[in-house]
Amino acid sequence: MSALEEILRRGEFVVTAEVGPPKGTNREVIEKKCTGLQGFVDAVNITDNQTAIVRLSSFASCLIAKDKGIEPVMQMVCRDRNRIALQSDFLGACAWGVENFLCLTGDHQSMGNHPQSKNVFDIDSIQLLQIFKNMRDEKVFQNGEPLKGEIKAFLGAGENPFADPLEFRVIRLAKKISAGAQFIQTQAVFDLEIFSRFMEEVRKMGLDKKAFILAGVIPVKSLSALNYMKNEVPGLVVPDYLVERMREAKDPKEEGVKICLETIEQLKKIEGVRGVHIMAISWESIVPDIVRGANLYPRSGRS
Amino acid sequence: MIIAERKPIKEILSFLGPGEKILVLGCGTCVTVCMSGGEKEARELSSLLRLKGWETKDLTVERQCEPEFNLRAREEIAKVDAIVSLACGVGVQALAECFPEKKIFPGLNTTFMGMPKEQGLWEERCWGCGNCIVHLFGYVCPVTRCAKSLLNGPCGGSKNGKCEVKPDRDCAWQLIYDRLKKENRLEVLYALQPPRDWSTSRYGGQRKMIREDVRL
Amino acid sequence: MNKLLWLENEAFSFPDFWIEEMERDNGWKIEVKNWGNKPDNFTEYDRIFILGDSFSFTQEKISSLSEEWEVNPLKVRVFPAEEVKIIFPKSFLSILEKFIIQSLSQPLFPVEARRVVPENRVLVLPQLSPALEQTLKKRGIDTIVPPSSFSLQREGINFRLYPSGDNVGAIIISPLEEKKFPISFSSSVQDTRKLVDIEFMEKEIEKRDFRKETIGFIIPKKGVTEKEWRKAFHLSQTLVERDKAEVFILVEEVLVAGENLEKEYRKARSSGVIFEKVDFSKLGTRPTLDMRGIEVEFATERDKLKREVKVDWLVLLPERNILPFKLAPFFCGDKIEGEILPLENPNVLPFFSGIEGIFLCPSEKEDELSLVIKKYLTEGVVREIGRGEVDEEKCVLCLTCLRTCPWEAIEIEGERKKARINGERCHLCGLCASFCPAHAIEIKGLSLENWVSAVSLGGKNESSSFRL
Amino acid sequence: MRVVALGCDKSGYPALLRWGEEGSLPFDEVKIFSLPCLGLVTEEVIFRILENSDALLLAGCPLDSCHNQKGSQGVYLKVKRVNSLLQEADIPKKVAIAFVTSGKVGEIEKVSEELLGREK
Repeated sequence: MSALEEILRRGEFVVTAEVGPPKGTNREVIEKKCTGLQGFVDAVNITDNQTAIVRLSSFASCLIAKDKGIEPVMQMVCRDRNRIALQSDFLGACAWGVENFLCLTGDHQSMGNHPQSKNVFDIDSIQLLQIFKNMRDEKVFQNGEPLKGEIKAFLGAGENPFADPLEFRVIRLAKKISAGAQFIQTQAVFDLEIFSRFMEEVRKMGLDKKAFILAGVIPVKSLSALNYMKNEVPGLVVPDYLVERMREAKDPKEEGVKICLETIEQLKKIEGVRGVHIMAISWESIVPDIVRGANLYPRSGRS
Repeated sequence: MIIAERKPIKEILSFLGPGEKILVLGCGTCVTVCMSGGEKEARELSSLLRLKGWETKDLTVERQCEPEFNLRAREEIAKVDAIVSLACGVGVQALAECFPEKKIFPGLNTTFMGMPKEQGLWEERCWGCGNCIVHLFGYVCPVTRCAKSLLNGPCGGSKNGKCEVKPDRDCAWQLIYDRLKKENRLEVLYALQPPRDWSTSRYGGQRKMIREDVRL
Repeated sequence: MNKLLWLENEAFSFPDFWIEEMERDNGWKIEVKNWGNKPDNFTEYDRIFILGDSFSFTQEKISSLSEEWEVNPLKVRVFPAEEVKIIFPKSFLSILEKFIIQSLSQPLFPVEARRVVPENRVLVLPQLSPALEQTLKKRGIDTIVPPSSFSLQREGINFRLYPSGDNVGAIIISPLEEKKFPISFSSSVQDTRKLVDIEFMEKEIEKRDFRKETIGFIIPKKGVTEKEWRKAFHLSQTLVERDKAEVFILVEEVLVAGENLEKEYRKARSSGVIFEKVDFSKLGTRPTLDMRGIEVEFATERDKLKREVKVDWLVLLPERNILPFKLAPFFCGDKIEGEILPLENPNVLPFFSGIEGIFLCPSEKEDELSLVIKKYLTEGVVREIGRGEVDEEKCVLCLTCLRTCPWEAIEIEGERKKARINGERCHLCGLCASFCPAHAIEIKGLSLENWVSAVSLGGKNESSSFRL
Repeated sequence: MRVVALGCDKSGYPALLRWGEEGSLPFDEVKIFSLPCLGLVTEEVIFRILENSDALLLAGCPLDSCHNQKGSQGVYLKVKRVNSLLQEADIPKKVAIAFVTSGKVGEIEKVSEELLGREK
């Protein structure tokens, strides 16, 4: 059982953090980020060419994280690899002892830095979950042929409670869970109202019992950053009063952290939320403060 | 219907050698209907080329994707040095197969299979994946109309019913959801769609249909 | 030998030797008449030339003359004699000759100018208001009560009603209207309770004196009826004259079209009512501190200066918007009919909806409307049957013509479905022809080839001017 | 500069003639024609006319008050398209459209200036 799974099963409020690999080969970047997070988070979640911008591969970065003794969560998106490549990378990662996988569909390449490229989307995230689940439990590839060897994999999926059609979101979550998702990482929560309504639905369907739900949070550095998320990032809902708060704030960074901490406090209260996933995009250094501030430090870790 | 749009004039001009006799050959079917390669456009282009100093003729055949029709233009084609074909990619190739020794240039970019929504607006509807499943999705094809061809629901980028990739396009999944909700058949969306067999699409290599029963 | 008729007018006539010269050179037989002594029979001429200012002879005019004279309208030509004489006196004769040659060289097609008169019966949708019913009856126009379920199809100039099969000459749509105020007010402004409508004012003014108070009116442009304007003029005047109140009326535009409405407007003004043209989008309001009145801020059109006035009362007239009416559910025609809204186009019939024979009836306009319709139903229109032709060989049924025709003159007919032009509706605008991607539509006498040949006529440095 | 001018017989043609009347035409040669409605003009007509003239001047009803509702709109779109095609193909010829009410020549003067200006 992966450390992340174990801690979740123990019923502790989990903290994970996002780590974006560099646009280059120097592993120090990841190492630094990881050591910085050492002891503050239960796992780091390593992005797979997020927003379709080419970066050091998630697979390799996960191995580097492991070297540093940090539990990695390997993100896998369906944009760049077909079922052949995805299955083979999955096997490879398992062989190297990576135990947590986050299956995502992936941003469209037109959002990234190679918009001219041809996408794959051979399968979608839900199908990917199903394939990995079958590989782990049934020991078969997608085509039904048997595979050899042990697979220890804790499978996760993303979900965005804020995108349209809202009513469909919970249904989609249910599909992901029945497809094999054991933990769920949500899009960053700013609008707690929508989120609580979402969680209500989730509880109604008993999904919170079937999977561990980690709520995403983003500490924002500045007003412009917040506005960017409000206006530019699809599927992110930022209430106006937060924008106001940021505008008013004397020290926006401080305010950003404050907002983030308040959000976490609220999230802790929501039944069914089993942890937070901190996405401090290119601001990983702030994560320790947040974990401390949220009284989530120290982490007990694997027993 | 096949939708195509005219190549930039500059590009077309770059194909043509000075002093060449040019035939602008229109196609009387799909590209006429989508107003990019019919007789009107053919006449238009040839008069534009004349203004540019070329000696041109124009002609429009029923369908350039049929050798029989192309061969009817034999005489006219014999008289010219080069042809600008205002047909879809299929037409251009069919024409080239009929006239192996001629210089033939595509005047259009074939864009998609779609339908006219209103005067002057065409939208893509089919992708030719070779295995139709629209009935499962409220008659909105997710393979074509979802930027990521998602079969199990919308991605996280759908906002106000629009697609994050092309904000002026509807999110296919919004449409699917609305339609099924109206028919209140939402439960069909609960089913997990297994990975698709893409071998019927062009990923299975060049496609070909043989009907033994109709081959005499 | 070509027999030509020239119709001169008093403003212009030819010297005889010109005519003789031309007859000699070209072997024509030219008969000169003027509008006073028109020939009784026009059919014997190969061409009929109208010499006169061309802009009094539009296509429509020629159509109706041809109908009157029972000749093929393609034979009737207008030579803008005055203009040519003024513009190019020297080359007049050669231009004229060229014009005639050009006209004679153009092929004649069997075209008939025919007066088409719609059925003297109308259908009113969604339902018939008493006011409308009355005025229609007064003008002797039959109305059909729409059956519970029915569908419509164009039938020549008429519309055919299914299942009954009756024809109606016109359809009147009395659309729903929504009242809304041109500007929005904060709740605090509304709390002053000094925001009132004109009916309230009317009542109040009976009861009490507005001595020395300030009253503002806000009157939008759209859909304010004559009656309401009258009311506003009258009230404001009384307020000023009787109560010595200060009244100003903020408008986008003052409506004075209407029976001595202008006079009443002037009277109101001279009595001391202040009228200000303002941009409503820049109009701001907030309550006064004591909440007893409203501060109105506006910039006048004259001097863009911002001004602020404290009013004790603010009288609002709502803007009346006609809500679009969906015809699609009723139409089983070829064309998907969109939403119907009034056209603001001075050059089409008033109340015209954009579809020939369909009129919109705003409230309180019933009488005017019924006049227009009466005229349309009795006089009908003259149309040149056979001008527009679709080459069925070429037509690919792309429906471009159907979608572009402004007059609903295209019909998709026949076993193998082809586009046809309904001559009774066609106005010869040529939009269909100019958009047809298959080049399948020709407006007879106006085809491309005539064009280009005509343009290339007349050599360098010599301008010519004539109708094709 | 040799110019062909087309006007619809409702608005454009009368205006063109007035414009001619007032003499002092800014072009070496102008040929004026009338037709029932500008809606009839196609891109091809324009090109063919430009084959033996330097510029084409169209005059028709204002966009929102065309006697045929959409006639002026239709030709306006075509003119825009043709000009962009001419530019793309860098052919130094021009089409311009003046929206006039019968007898008013101001617009035409403006547009002909445009034509000349572009010509320089």
